[in-house]
Amino acid sequence: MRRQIPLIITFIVGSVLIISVFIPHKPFGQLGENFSVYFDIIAVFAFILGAGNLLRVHGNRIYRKHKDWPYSVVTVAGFTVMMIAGLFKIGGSPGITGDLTEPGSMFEELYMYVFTPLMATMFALLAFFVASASHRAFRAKNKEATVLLLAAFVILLGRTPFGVKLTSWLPDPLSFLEIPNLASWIMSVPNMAGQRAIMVGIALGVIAMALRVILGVERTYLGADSE
Amino acid sequence: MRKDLVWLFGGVLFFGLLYLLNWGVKAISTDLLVWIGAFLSLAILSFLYQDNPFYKFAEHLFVGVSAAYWMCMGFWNTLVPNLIAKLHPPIVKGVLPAIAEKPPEYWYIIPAALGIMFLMRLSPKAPWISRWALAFIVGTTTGLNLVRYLRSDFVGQIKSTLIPVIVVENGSLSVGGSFSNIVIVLGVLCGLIYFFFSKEHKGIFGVASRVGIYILMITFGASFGYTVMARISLLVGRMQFLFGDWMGLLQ
Amino acid sequence: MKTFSYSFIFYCLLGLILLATTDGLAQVESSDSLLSPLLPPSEVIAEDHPGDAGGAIIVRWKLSPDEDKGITGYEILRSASPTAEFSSVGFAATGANRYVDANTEDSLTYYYKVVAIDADRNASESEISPPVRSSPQWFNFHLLNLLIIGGLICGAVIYFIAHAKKGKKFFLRKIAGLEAVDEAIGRATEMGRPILFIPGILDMDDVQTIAGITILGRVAKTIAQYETKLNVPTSRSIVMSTAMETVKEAYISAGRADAYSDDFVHYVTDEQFGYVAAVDGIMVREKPATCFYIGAFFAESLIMAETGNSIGAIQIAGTAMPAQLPFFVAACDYTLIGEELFAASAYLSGEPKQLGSLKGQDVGKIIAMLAIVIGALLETFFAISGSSFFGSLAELVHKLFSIVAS
Amino acid sequence: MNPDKPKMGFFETIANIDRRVIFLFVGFAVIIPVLLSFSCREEATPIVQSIFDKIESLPEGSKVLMSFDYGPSTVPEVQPMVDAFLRHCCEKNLKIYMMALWGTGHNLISESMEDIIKEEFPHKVYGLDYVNLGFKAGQQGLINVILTDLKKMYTTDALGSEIDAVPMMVDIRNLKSFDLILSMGGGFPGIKEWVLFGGDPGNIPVAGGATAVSAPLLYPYYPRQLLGLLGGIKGAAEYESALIKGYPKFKTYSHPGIDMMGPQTVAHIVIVLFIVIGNITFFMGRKKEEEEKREGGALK
Repeated sequence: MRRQIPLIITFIVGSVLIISVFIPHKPFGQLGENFSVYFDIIAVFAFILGAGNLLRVHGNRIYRKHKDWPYSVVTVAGFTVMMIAGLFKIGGSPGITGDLTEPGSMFEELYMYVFTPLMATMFALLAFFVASASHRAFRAKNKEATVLLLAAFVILLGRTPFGVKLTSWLPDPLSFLEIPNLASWIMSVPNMAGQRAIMVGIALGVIAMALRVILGVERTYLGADSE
Repeated sequence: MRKDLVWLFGGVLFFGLLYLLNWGVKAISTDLLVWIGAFLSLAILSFLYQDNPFYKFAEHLFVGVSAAYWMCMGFWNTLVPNLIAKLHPPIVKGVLPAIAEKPPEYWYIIPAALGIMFLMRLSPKAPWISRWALAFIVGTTTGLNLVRYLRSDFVGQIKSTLIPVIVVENGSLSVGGSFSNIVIVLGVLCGLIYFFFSKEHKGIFGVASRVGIYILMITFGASFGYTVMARISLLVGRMQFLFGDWMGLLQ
Repeated sequence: MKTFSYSFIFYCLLGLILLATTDGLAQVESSDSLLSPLLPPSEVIAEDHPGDAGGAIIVRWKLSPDEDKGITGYEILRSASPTAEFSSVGFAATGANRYVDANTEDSLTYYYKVVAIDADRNASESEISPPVRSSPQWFNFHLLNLLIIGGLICGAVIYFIAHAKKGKKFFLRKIAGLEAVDEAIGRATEMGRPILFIPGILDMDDVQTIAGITILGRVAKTIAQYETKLNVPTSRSIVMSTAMETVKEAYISAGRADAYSDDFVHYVTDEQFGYVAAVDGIMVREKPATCFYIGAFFAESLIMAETGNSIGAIQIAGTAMPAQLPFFVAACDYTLIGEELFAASAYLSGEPKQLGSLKGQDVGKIIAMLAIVIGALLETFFAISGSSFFGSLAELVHKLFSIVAS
Repeated sequence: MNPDKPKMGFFETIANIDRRVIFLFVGFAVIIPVLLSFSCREEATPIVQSIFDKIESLPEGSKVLMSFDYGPSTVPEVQPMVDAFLRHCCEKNLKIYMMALWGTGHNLISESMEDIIKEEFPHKVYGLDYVNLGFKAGQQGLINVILTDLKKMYTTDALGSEIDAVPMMVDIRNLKSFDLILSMGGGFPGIKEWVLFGGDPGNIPVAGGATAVSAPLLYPYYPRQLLGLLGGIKGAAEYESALIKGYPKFKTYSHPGIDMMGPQTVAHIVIVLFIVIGNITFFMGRKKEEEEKREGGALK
């Protein structure tokens, strides 16, 4: 029975939400909007599980003198400091009346000078990885890879002055072969066709997957039922 | 003493020393906060060479600080205004004076109950109750997404593909336009054929599926190539920070 | 010379017209200032906006006969009583004969007037509309086409699930990425290295994450049979909790409850790049032999896949984020593209019921392809022949696939 | 064939190059141009040049509506375009009307006014040469309304002055009173809405600047419904170049777009070269392999 109740909940909630799209009348019409509010609230409750897990993992490392335990101290310390700064809104308006991200508050300073540079640099690593990935992946190993390479190459060239110069001598009737024009054609025609096929496929995949879950055919996500 | 910690502390000391020595001497920044930002940026960049104590330090700091950041955001921006203020407005008088006057909305009990149910995982007696909340979440996600994808990705994308394969412009045939439209229509069809699961990709069907793969490869290559420059600009921004804001080498 | 005479006649005519109109204006002004030179819009009808939750009324009218004579738009006036003062609720552009007043109370009765306005701010009011009330409806007929199309696809999926239950077997093509799962797990065991599974960076309110978690369940079942360590860092608390349950269940059902540990799944941080930084750290330190990236991904996709590549791991990715697919395709050994991601859990389960749904998906593809072929052909015939017959047929197909924003 | 470990040839070495070497090259490709403030000469592509030419062709005193439809997250990409447009309009003595469809655009108008107009064109008078209409909610609905009557929505300017007390507003009736609409942004509402609800029904030329990510979605409107478009930093840099070409005095002004483009272009070329080298070595390697295979076959 314990196994059945969650399946019934999923079935009822899922089907009601599908039907509600077609029923504008209250309370059905608003169900979808309400859910995202609900979900965010549940997610905040779940933070307790997440924070607990994070502290447990790093606490264990420190306790068991794991190879990297000193770094776990950094995580726990960073977490604690940021948590205190945020929950008690330290350094902002008196008490907790101010805005969480008020300029001058400790939370905001930590965000600006610790969080932001870390985030921006991590993001910037992409510039390097894009280069190494294209060096390795864009090789004419077989027909598919050749097509991939050619498309990427035309687009890449189209965005450098060199690529633009390369074909600018072409006479007017052949101007559609100029690299920038070719690049924008690839973007707006075959690229779009491929994107569409992918999106239609995704929609069908989501529909079938959702039906399997709602009908209880797929129940892996519900986890252990031994008890 | 551990070797990696010696390196780490040595590095931090060296950086601190540089900060103190350069105080007001050259164009280099005198702002300690900028120095912290620069140190952390360099620590992350050092990962490109290999894993090292500086990266480990930055990574672990990042995890701790950012986890707490989002939790505080969740608490103050979701839990307080969307739950506590709805159930008992007067309680948020000091924080959100505008909401404190509103009447309570008791149906917010539902998400609160679901949240507590979810936390029952921690209870030794009835951890299975958390599955009810999970079932609710999964039910709504699947229900909502089924229609959402059907609407915008299935119906919407098909509609955009209902185009003439022979384009007539001002009474005469447009060769370029027709060719483009033919590529779009055939491209979408072949792409879909590639995804077919229950029919063997042989004969004509196999040919179409091959064309489908080529269309997908063009898509992937083009999207990849198009993104490259945007990714580089992120690095340019970081370098401008390091060489400009921090080292003061740029005007 | 000829041009001169033509333009002479033209300007003479223009002058005459101008004279006539200004004369008319003068007359009106002198006789009665209430009578404006504009003719008002007529036949103002207001009715409840169909297929909504109430709170909106559609006002329709017949354009003023003076539409071409400098009318710059229509103002819509509303009142709760035909005798009370009317106040403005909005404007419609020249040529518009319809306005949606989306700010009404369902309990009140309203009367509407439409005023034509020209560039000189002359106004001319219509008759007052009959009374109207807005109300909520129980069915949105604008979405009927969505219901039909959705019903067809869902029906096909359900039909084939039921069909497969009876034991009917059918052909399924191979998906390279899934064929490689067993091999990838086996390799990790041989090498004595862990397996890394990333269920994306979105929460459980995204279907891709649910797909990722179900695939994790299937993969974990296989892993449980080997002595291989599984590592699942998550970036969301709810996902962590769900993944723990799923992996635990997989180990129990594989008869290896003893091998399960709560340390397999752990929360890192909600922050996208903080999570990536940590995952990269795990990769270079633990050197997993196999990495799965299955779920919703953004810019971090390439950072992870490239780091995974540099440690020589076998990488299997799957996502329905079109923008990230190219990066996975470039940096991973196998990639489940879009639809394949959602089909994967059914494939891996091997259960006939689940596999049946894949056949249902194919029916959806046939519907899509038929619609595109028929629609494109009709459009083409219309473009060549200009015949109204094909035009209206093409219009019909278009309508079937157009969704009015509700 | 060879019992000893085969020595890596030149091509294999390059083909299996350590990715850190690539990182090094990319790093230098960005750092050196940043340090040297290297910039490439950007040639304005037709889609950008057409906006420049349009503004060039407008007579003095023409009215340009600029809509600030972006937020802080896209400032690095969009602000250079805004600055370039503002400078060009000021230089041409056009009347500038600034408004925002995005709430976040409000502050950005004030900042742009301070940084560009007041700073670089101090002789310009508020109310005569430029006006800040501020943000109004309503998205495309707002465009729809001001298409017929602008003053219905804007009864005051952003500073609170009566709208008819602002001299340059007196002869403005609706969108059709403007000679050009420039929308800067990329998200919703943005250029697309200006085209569909303003430009198309009112037959007013619309142009603008969009982030690199959203620009491809707008190409279908060019050139019929959209006069021109700046796409991302590259678009901004092209416009800045066109501006400098037309008015050399702007060379000494800040040009963030061009500054960003130098390093980007160099890095781009480095990546393209790596792809080319990767392919050449791949083919050489394969050729060698085939030859060896053939030889091996002959020996049997």
